[in-house]
Amino acid sequence: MRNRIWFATSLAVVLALLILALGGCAGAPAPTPTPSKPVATAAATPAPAKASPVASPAASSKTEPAASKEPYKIGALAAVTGPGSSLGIPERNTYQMLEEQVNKSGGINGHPVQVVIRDTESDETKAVLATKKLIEEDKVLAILGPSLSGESLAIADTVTKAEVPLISAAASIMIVVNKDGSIPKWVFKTPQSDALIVKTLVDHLKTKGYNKIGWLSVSNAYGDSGTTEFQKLAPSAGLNIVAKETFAATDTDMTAQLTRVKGANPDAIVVWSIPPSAAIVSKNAAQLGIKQPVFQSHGIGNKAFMSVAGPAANGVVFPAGKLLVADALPDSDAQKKVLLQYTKDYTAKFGADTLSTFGGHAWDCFWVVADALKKSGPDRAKLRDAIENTKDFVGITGVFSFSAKDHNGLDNRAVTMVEIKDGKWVPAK
Amino acid sequence: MEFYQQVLQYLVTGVTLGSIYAIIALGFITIYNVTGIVNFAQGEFVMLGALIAISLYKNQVPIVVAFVGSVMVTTLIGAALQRIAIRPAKGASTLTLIIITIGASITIRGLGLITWGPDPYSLPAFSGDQPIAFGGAAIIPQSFWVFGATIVVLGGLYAFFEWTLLGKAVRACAINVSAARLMGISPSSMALFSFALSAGLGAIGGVVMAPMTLATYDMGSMLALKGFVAAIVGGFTSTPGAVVGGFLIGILESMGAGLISSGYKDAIAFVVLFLVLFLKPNGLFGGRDTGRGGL
Amino acid sequence: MERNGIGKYENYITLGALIVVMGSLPLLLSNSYHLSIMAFIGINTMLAVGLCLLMGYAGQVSLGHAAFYGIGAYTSGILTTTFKMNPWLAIGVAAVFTGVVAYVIGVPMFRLKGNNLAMGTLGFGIIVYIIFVEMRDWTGGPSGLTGIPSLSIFGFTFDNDLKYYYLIWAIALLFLVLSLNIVNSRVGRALRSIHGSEIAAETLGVNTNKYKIQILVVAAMYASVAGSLYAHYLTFINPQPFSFKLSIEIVVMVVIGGLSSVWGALLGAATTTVLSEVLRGVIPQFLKGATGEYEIVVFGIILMVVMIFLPEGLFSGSVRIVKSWRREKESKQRTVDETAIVEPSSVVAEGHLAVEDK
Amino acid sequence: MLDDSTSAVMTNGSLLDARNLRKSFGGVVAVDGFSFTVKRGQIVAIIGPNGAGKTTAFNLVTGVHPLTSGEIHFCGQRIDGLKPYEIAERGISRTFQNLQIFGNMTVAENVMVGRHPRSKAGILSAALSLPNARAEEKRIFEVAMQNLKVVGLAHRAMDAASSLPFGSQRLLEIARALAVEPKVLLLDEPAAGLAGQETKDLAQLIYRIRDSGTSILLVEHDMELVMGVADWVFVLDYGKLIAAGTPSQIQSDKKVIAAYLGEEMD
Amino acid sequence: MLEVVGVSTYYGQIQALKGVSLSVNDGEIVTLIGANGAGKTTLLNTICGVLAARRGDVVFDGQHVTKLPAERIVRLGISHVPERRQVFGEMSVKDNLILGAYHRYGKEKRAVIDRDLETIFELFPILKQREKQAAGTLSGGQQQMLAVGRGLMSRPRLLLLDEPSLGLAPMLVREIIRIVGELRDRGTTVLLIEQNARAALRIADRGYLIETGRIVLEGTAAELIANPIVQSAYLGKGYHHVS
Repeated sequence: MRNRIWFATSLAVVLALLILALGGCAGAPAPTPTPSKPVATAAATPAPAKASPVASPAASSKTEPAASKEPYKIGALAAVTGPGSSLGIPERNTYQMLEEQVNKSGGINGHPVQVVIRDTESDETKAVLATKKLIEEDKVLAILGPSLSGESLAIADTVTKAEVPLISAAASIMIVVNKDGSIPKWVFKTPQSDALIVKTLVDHLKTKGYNKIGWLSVSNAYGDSGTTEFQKLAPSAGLNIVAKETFAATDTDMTAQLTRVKGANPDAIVVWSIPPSAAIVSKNAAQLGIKQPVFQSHGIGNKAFMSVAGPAANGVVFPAGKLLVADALPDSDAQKKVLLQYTKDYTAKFGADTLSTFGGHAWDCFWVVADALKKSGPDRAKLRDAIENTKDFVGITGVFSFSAKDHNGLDNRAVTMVEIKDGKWVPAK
Repeated sequence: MEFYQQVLQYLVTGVTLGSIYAIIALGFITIYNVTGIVNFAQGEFVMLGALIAISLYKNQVPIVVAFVGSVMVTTLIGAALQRIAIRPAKGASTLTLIIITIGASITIRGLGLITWGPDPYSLPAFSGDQPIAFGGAAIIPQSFWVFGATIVVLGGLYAFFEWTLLGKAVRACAINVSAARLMGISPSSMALFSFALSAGLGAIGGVVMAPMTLATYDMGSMLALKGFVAAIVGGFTSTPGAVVGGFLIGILESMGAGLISSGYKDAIAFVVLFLVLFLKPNGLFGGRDTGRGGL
Repeated sequence: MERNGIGKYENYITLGALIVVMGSLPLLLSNSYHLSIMAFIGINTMLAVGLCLLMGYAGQVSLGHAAFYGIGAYTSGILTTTFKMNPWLAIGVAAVFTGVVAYVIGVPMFRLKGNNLAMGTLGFGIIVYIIFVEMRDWTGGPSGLTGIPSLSIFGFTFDNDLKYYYLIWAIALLFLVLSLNIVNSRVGRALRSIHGSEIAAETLGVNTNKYKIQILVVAAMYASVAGSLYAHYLTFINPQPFSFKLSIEIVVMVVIGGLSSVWGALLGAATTTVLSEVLRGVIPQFLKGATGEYEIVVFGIILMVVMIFLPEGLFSGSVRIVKSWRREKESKQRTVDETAIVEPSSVVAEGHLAVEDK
Repeated sequence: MLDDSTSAVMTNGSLLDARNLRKSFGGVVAVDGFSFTVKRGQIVAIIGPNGAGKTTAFNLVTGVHPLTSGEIHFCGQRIDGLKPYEIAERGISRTFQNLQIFGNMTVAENVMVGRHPRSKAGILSAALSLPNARAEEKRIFEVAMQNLKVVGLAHRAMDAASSLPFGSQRLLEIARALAVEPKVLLLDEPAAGLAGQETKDLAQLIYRIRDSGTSILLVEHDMELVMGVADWVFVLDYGKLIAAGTPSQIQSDKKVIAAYLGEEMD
Repeated sequence: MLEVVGVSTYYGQIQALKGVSLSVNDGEIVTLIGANGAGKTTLLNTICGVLAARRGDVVFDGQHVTKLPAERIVRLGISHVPERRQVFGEMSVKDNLILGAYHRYGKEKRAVIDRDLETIFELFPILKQREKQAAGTLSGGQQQMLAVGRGLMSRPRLLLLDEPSLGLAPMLVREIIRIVGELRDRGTTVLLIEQNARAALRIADRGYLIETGRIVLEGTAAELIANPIVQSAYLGKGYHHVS
């Protein structure tokens, strides 16, 4: 009997140790707690949730010799692994690059910046946990990202309750407009909303005289949001959706869907997806001998699409931010300088064909916050107000002017039509 | 486009897709027959095959050499997996071994992401991109390569299992391990060999499909899922069964997407497969103890 | 009286210890990050305990358990948003509905065995996932369902992590108790007999099919409640968390914890959840700038290593180690050779005899 | 349950009446037109060389395999076509030639499973541990202990069943089958692998079970045991009945000897 | 040639062999008889390495093979024809035979093995006729011949035969037994397990009676066949008055 009790208690102790290990690892810089002194480790865990949003001097590290002042800690969430990794990795890269740049040039108001990046694994649950860790343990002033709309929606409640500004790098309009039409106080986002993008596309299609549209979209939040917006805007522009098909992001062949679309005999085909599936659709369309022009979405805004779609990419037209066609912009364009600079910096650091608009979203997230921090100082509430009051901020995605009614802050100048011609992005005519 | 042409197109697409699934299914049953393990890392072999070939090709290696090299490297990785992760787990239940393969698949996928990043890659089509018209349906040349690879692999496996001593030894081990040992056949060597062969098969599939389906570090999970289902429908022990299962799923998927609903295509395929299973609980070709094993 | 050498008393003691630990834990972990990890462990425990009953006790595999989780979450979500139903009622309705779904699919499903059953359940999971994605009018499609209300009772709103922590663990522990009761009952024996030898169970009067379906319904209802709690906790759901990937993760939790005990499910859920969070903190300290890619690689390696060295899972594995260690100690005290006690006076029937002797 | 059997027994006194049993697997006929009866209070043995179809006959009676043709009557009712658990509920239980011990349970729990058809707590009352379920559980345990006492394993009740020596596992299977309160108990090679004294004890056990009112159908290779305990012996060879009679009749039957020791070669 | 010394084998905790010792000399047929479950098959499986002895020693030609796995022992020249034949049912008759010589390929000339195959076909003409047929479709007797043939293909110096007559019609039993005799005449040493004690003892040189894991009797075939204990071991006491 004694043995049994001994066993039961040891089981409970093991459980408790596990939990404490978690506390210790997460909180203290030491990688592993000392099992023999669990209580001491737990005590090392940072103070409770209600701590002041000002980075507490005791908790911060002393790793930045360059600057004399306390670092500003900013959290960043990116879908580095999982299905969203083609978004998350350029975002992560951009955050790392900007942190370095800013600190080299003396930080913000003399404070170095520390960007704490967490992977969300493209998973909502993990995103929520990572958010809480950023808020509770890293005591960040604001959170940049996450990459995906679902993740952003999943953590919205958490940041709102904790009163931490969030600048999402995901597309869906639902992130910054609640169901009842109100605006979530603490949540902003930098990518163009699908409404904006779709509007530009619809206008383009209308100008070109394409009335019957065959629509293919990927069955995830990205494709769904595009579909919804398109269905909303198309009728008023006199566009008629003659075929509507979906495919899964992991599908390897869309011939069946295209065959159906082809059978409906549209004037033009629109594909709303990201690579690789977006590229497969273009390839399949070419293979099926589809003569109609193929339009894609801003989801193909990186070189990967071109390189994998090969010749099939040629002639594809899509709405996107100006980043991809920065070269061709008139010098009068406000964004041109910024765009070229980012292109130069990013490709210098990460390689020639690595540029993508997703990194651009991250750039915007970072600088909107950094800019606001200059004015507000390290206070979450003041920072939020400063973000909301950002006006005419020239970013990669567009020129941002946030307001209490608009937490995206972009207008249709942020979108342009781009054509792929011989492996290059050029403005579409 | 006439209706029958559409249907023909769906069929062509289905057969191409099915060929891919079939090769993966063959990889599954190769390991399963010998070891009783459902190898969840099978999709990762496909990914490795495709991406290694692409990397070689990008480094100016001729495509044929890249193909062969990739298959060889992947084969070695398969063998290493068996030696490093499966063999040390002595006395473990099959379920435990299956979880080990899940761990392997997570690990390999993560290494793939580190090595190749998240972007998709492509190989040029082996013989051009110009589609061939076939009764109103378009067939791209790469489809023939994929289909041909399936047939060659099936034929190769048949020849191997029927005509070579090693092949016969593998079969003997699959049929009756203890009797095979009495012939001097070492089950451990056969398990090693089955992992290597299976990885090689996956790699072949990966390389031939890469020009069509593109290759990403996470392409494996979906392909493995479909290949797994194809293998079960085919009875999980039968080589021709796996191929038929692959075709069946490919065609169902494509017909379902084309004729009924693209959103529900996988659901349609699964419902039909259920019906098949209820009518033939051992799978289409499952003669022997399909109920055994793994899961 | 449980089969892995830990019996009723141990169960009660462990349970008591667990209740004390879980009850007092917030004193140590008041930070809402830790509390929500614990809350997710609680939710995962509900999933894993259910699947453990099905896989570990009844010996029936399921690769589609995430579907029940999702059905619970979506039923709750839809009832409380579209129909403005009281959330508590919605959780109940969702559980019953999920139970009915489980029954309806269980009847044909358990005609399948082995790999076919694996495929059947896998297919079910995928079909349900597709329904979440495609039935946009109800589920919001891939964009998800927002505005799910938090839970509240008699004016007391579950509006922070601490409150959810207690709620979730109260329910998780309740499920543990119910499961332990089932396991140590006539029904539990029937289930275990199915796993031990289905043929013997049948000839002893156990309607194996009935119990397989019953336990599937129980596991599904556990998962449903877990899903409902998840939905009300996050106030947002989309199909992503209910995919095939989660089904596999639940299986991994159950196996890594140890199939043969309900406690193993708890341990497995805790280990996998905590491990991935701990790696997040630890890895960057060894590899500067390393993020997700390295974490999943290390996670995969740890999973393999655990399974290689503790093939029967953490729980049974540690029980075995403790026992052999204890036995060693005892045998040092006594000089009696243990084998003498069990020295069998008989010979096994030769070779491998099939039930069939044809 | 034992009492109502008396009325149900058919006029010829046979409790279990198998007529013309036939079973083929694929093309192989394992049991070929085999008929036998077990009367109340009888110990009946089926013998025959390896592969003669004895275990198949057991599997047919207990519903493990469906019949190819033939009929099985038990207490005047047809039971062929019923599920094994339904047959068990009616009062036929069995042991297995290759042991089917529930290795994942204790000795007592193994026997308690045998009480399954004689108890009724459902999953809900079990989960909630309702008083009636707890009371029933207690009774189940008591009966199980009694059955263990009958076979002499009560002292090992709390041990893991898999830790029992082989001979004890055979006894455990008998105790487990007895817990069903069968009217007919089918023993499939209960003496296989038992040592001399154990076999003698087994014979005593079989008598005791018979005396308590349970008829016994026995498949056994140990001829000493069979010839000692059986009231009536059926001999199967290649699925066919080649002889039937009292032990002494069987022992002097030329056909039986040939089937066993091999034919004289010259 | 073969020396088994005090071998004890367990299944888990269950002891199946309790210190069995026996020996087989070159050129002999030794038979091991005993009732079902006495431990005959366990002993053969222990000798050939399918099971591991917990205590005791198996020595073959002066070499300790106790700890070697089955696949290694075959290479030393012990071939085991397992109970219930265990032919590879889905493979052809010829393939089964070829696998019997699995470990010889690469070491010996192809022609030698092919010649052995012809020898087997001479010994079992029926197998030649069914060369291409799947082994599982053969009748029981033919499968048994195939199993023996497969065992011989490894060119064993010692052949372990486990109940070759199991489930066979009497005529076939005679045929099998005749062939065992012929094998010995061709120089193969045989350790034979048989339920059909009379037939086995008729061709054997010596025999052992095994009961519940112990050797209880040994002697020449003639001695054993005359011993009433042998009969009672099979058909029960009080039986030996019938002859």
